[in-house]
Amino acid sequence: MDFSLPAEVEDFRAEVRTFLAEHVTAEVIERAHATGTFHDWGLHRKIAAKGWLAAGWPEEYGGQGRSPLEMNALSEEMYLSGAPVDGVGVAGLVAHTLLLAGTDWQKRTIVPRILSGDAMCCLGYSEPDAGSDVAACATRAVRDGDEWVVDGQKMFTTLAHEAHYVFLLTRTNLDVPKHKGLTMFVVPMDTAGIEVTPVHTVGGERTNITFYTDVRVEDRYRVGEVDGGWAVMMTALVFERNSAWYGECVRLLDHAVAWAGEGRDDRGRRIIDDPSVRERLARASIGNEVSNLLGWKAAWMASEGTLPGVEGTMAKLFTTEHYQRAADDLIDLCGPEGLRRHGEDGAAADGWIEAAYRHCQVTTIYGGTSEICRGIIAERGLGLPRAR
Amino acid sequence: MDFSLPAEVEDFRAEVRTFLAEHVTAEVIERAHATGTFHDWGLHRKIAAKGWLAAGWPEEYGGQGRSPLEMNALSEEMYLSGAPVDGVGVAGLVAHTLLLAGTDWQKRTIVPRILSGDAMCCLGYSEPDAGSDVAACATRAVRDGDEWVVDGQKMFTTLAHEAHYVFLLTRTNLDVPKHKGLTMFVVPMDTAGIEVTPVHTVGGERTNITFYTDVRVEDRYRVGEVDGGWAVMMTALVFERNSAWYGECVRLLDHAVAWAGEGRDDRGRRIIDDPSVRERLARASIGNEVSNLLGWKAAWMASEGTLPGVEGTMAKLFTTEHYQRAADDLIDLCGPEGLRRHGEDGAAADGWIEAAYRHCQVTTIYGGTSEICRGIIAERGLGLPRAR
Amino acid sequence: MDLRRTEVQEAVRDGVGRFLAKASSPERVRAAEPLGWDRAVWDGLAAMAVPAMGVSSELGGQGAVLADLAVVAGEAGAHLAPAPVVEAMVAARLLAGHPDVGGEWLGHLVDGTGPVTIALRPPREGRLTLVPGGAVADAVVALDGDELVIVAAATDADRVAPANLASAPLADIDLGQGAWDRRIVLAVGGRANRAMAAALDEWRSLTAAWLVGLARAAFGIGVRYVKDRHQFGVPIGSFQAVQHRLADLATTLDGAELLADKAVWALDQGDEASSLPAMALSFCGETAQHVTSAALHLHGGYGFMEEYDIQLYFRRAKAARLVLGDPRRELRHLADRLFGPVEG
Amino acid sequence: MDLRRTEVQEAVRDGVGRFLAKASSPERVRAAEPLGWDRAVWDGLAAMAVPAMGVSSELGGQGAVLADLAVVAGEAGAHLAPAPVVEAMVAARLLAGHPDVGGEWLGHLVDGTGPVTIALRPPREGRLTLVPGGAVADAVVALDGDELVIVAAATDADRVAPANLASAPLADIDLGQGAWDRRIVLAVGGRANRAMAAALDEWRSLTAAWLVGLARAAFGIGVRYVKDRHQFGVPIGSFQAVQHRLADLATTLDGAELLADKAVWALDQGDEASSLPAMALSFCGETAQHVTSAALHLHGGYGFMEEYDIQLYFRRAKAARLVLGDPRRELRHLADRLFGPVEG
Repeated sequence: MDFSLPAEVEDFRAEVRTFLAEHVTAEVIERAHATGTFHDWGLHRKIAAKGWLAAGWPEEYGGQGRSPLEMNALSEEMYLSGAPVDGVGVAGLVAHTLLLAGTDWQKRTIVPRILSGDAMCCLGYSEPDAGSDVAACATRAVRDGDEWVVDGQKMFTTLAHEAHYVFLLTRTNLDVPKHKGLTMFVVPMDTAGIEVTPVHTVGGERTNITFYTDVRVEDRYRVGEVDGGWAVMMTALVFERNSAWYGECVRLLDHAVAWAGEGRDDRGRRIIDDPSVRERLARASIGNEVSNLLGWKAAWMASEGTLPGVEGTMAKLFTTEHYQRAADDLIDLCGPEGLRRHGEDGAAADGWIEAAYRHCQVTTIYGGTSEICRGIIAERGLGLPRAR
Repeated sequence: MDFSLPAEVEDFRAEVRTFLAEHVTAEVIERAHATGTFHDWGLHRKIAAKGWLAAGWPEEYGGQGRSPLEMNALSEEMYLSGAPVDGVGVAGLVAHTLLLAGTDWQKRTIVPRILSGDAMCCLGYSEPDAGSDVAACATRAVRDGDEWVVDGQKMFTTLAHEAHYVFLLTRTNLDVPKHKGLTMFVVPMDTAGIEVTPVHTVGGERTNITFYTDVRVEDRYRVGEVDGGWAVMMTALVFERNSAWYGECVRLLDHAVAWAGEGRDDRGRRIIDDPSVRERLARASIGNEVSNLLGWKAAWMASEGTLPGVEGTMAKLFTTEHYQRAADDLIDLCGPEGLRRHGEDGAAADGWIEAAYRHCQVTTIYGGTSEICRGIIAERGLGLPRAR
Repeated sequence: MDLRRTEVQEAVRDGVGRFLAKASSPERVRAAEPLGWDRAVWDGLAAMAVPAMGVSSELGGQGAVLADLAVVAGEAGAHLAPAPVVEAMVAARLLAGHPDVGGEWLGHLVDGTGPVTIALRPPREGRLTLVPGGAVADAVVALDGDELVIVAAATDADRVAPANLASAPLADIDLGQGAWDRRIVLAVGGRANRAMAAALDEWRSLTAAWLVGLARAAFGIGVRYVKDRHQFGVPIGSFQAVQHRLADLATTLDGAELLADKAVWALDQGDEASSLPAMALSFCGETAQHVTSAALHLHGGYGFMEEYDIQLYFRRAKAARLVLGDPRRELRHLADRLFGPVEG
Repeated sequence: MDLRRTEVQEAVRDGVGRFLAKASSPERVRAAEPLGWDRAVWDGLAAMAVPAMGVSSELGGQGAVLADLAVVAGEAGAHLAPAPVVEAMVAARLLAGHPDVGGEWLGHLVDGTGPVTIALRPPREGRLTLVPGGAVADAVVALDGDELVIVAAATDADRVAPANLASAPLADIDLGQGAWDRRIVLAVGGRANRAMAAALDEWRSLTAAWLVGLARAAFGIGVRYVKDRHQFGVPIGSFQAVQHRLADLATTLDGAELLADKAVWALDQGDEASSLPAMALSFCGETAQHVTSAALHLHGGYGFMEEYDIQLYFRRAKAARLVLGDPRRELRHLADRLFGPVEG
């Protein structure tokens, strides 16, 4: 066994870290926090210019041919830096899916726009009545000659207000089982009939509801087969589950350790010297390490040519559940000062723990709820009979 | 609101406590621990002589007409004393069920033998393939004139080796839904064809498997209607779910507090002065208090004429789950010395915490597993749709 | 033993509950953010004589026992009332213990002119931090050294109300400066300490009742949601994992309610050494946090939308535990009560 | 990065695993209770040169790295081998660090004559308590004041092997008395302390591997049971509450395995200051406890019958966490590593 990363991965990681140290300024982080939009055009274009949106692709398709290990290092460093990279993730996901399932025209026209950092994407999967049960999608697409007419509503289309394309799951067939009547499109956001309404969340993030009314979409924006949308979405989902939030867990703990090391209690003793504070910080450290290892295991399997479906799901489940437990424990140990928000005088860890406590709640939901993840692990990983 | 007990309940409690202080000697407790049989004939007969096996019955049926509050005080004191009263519980349960569902002959013949403390009972419900799904009972009873011929096997017939009667659930009809083909009997243990095999458990308790081979049972031993056994069992079950283990939780915590107050760490400081030891002891104290309150709430509802089906189930669920969490925490704080068994030199709290850690594991199983309890609370208490 | 509320309590619950259902609707609660203060809610409660309800009638109150105040606290929690109700009720009783010097401010509460609150911690370097209700109170009772004092603000200078997790009216207050120069000593030495200790136990018990009210309301929202929300063709409340989680929470919630009720009962019985207030605050706080967290998560993505009400409960439940301090320290306070102080 | 075991490790796993599957079957494990010792198991492992495997070939060992020893430890845990395998392997490496004075006892392990173990805590009032393997070891390495010593028993007098939760061969040993008068000083002062600290980290890491092996085996028993056991007409493994519990455990178990593997890897890399051994012991101990407890409870009443194997795992998993001390203290030890010592 060897837990050290190959030299080329460490070199790449160092390059990424240097780049991020320069470009992820306090200003960039503050702006993302203030707007709730975890996407920064300046940073995004610089990342695109480095070629990192497609870093994991074969060079023949314009990528850098980086291994799953390098890609995990890239993702880890981005989250560790605190960079607002939701947009990077979605752009990479959509572009990657188009590379695998798109038409030549899409690869020539849309993919380059995304990879250059000029165009952003958002995901149009969830609907009011289709959350975990995403196949219950009711947004209709009806063929009309060489066009499709789309009507419906999508929830949680994060970044829609910045995006140029929505990766839109629609229902095209009512006469077949629900998974078999779906079709995917990559629809330009400036198409007539698309409306974006902001949604504010307890975590401070902005997301959106998008409404689609008589939206006419040319057939060339269709991704994959008619009624083959489920397979396209599954292709994309594989990229979503990993221990990406590990970086946020590290930042959370760093804040808590720094605060506890500086603060003093009523008797002048360092907070970090309190036994139960020490126990909680130590416990959070273990959770971080385990999150990290589960993520690297999945990356390593991918680098060995195995699709880590169950392992990536485990990494996602563990990391996000740990994140919530840790935030809960660590805001507690700050006591009342943990309640102050970022920017307030005297806020423990400048309010970042309070912000994390609110933000982390959503991480067990998107990209597959913990309940969905547990079902996948039980059925696919353990071979248990289908749940009742 | 008034949490104080009426004077007559406190008086009765004091009487019980005085009685138990006299009769539950260290020797009685040691013997129960050594044999794993939580029944002591001497104590049992003394309790019977006090009339407490039927204390809750109306006086016209030979009882003392004691209220549900007095009965809860009786049960609480018995468990707090550490008395081996498994037998008291089963005897009362069977006698009470016979009072409600038995024939005149049973009430005249069997009930007095039980109430006098001369006859013990055991419960024959569980089978190898019928645990939580007790209605899956496969032990057959086939009518043959004025007799029934019983064949089958029962698991966990605790006290069978001391008992004079087994309260035996059998299948009498294969042509109806499983709940509707069951019949209950109260069978003398000396009937030919009954065999008792001891089963030893990780908690140190002895239980048994009982085998029934061509056992011929006269019809007068039948309890309730033919094919009406489910209703008889439900009548009995109501008596089973409460916070009886609260007393054991108190004993557990008392042991831990005493040990931590006496013990010293390497630097000569009292163990109980360690902050995380204090936190755990305090947390266990809260759990004890809540267990106690949930039990009293159920008793109070009964005293008001309401059947506390859901509330008794809550008391059982909370108390037993808390018991396990507390034992887990409290054996931890003893460190290595917590591993020594009762009777070994240097054992923390004379090994009683170690014994409780093993014993408490079974409490979330018998009388309805935690999973069964949660299902009852969800469906009956919260009105959630039947689980899938 | 009688676990029913009295008729008077039922009437109070009904009256306060009806008023708050309108005056402190989720829309109003949102509108009162981020400060967590709605003058109309205070005025309405004052019109019902709530602030000084727990004070004897000779002093202008209703002579209500803590168990009655707990009913009010529970309704305030259930409706997330944007006003420092618990703090004002505790302050009123504290002032009533020193009517000669505290009479003026007690009258302020009897008349319902505006809130008076208490500081849960002594000042540190002349500064009271995160005083509950401090952002909107006209005066604050605090233990300053060995003096129990009430200080009043001439202006809002030297009072900072930081944005916080709960959108609660917490404030930092600099004592001994121009703006807070009205200072009356209520008691000194042992009497001062005992009075504050008693007030803190009342605060613990009533806050526990407040948390139970909050948690019951949030639990109701969660249960209704899982009955209504369908996924995979069935109500999500039919999934066993959901059911079992809710069953455990229903159980702890019943336990929390009993514990909070018993804590106020014990204080009403005059049991000053009771460990029940600390138990109740710990357990009800933990329960409220678990309940609101589960109810939020059972909403899926909707739980995180500001537009849904459950997040209002979620944020307040956590904060109410923390405003007194790290919950682990509260456990140690309980240990002091139960097992005596640490040696040496 | 390579998370595969080496071919040599696979061979070791295969060899040790095959041997233990027979020699340490559940029946044999039961027969070895309550002492937790089976001479045939020791002899078989000794015949495979296990005890001194981690010692250089010049000193008679196989020059195996800790990662190789972890494979043996994992198999010992999986089969609950009634012999102090981890302790002997750690003792051998400790003795190999002082071959001049420790050579005789190292030879004892190289030859497989009998176990040598290490005391996890210094003596208190001349007494070593609950030494793992101490009930059956021919000698014990201990840190006695500022001396690292190895002491040997002439007879079994002054050695008490108390019955315990795990049926493990723990013993209390009175030093400096007649029976334990053979005493060799291996090192003194800073060298002694460092050697013992390093040995304890090896013990932590290998015990973590042992716990992972135990937990994997217990998890397998649990999963098989819920697939086989039917209630209400379906396998109980089809109930969502059962599935979700097992899915969480499968996840932590994977994490525990990685952590244990990384801890031995870090020590093999020479990272003496690594916090990974303490992390691994904490997390693998907790995981093994949760896994064995769940597996036991999923058996319903059968889980409590001595006749079923799962209780053997359940008891040992808990005890292995405790033999070093209260797990909370181990967390504080980890905090010392991560954040530096407590001030003052």
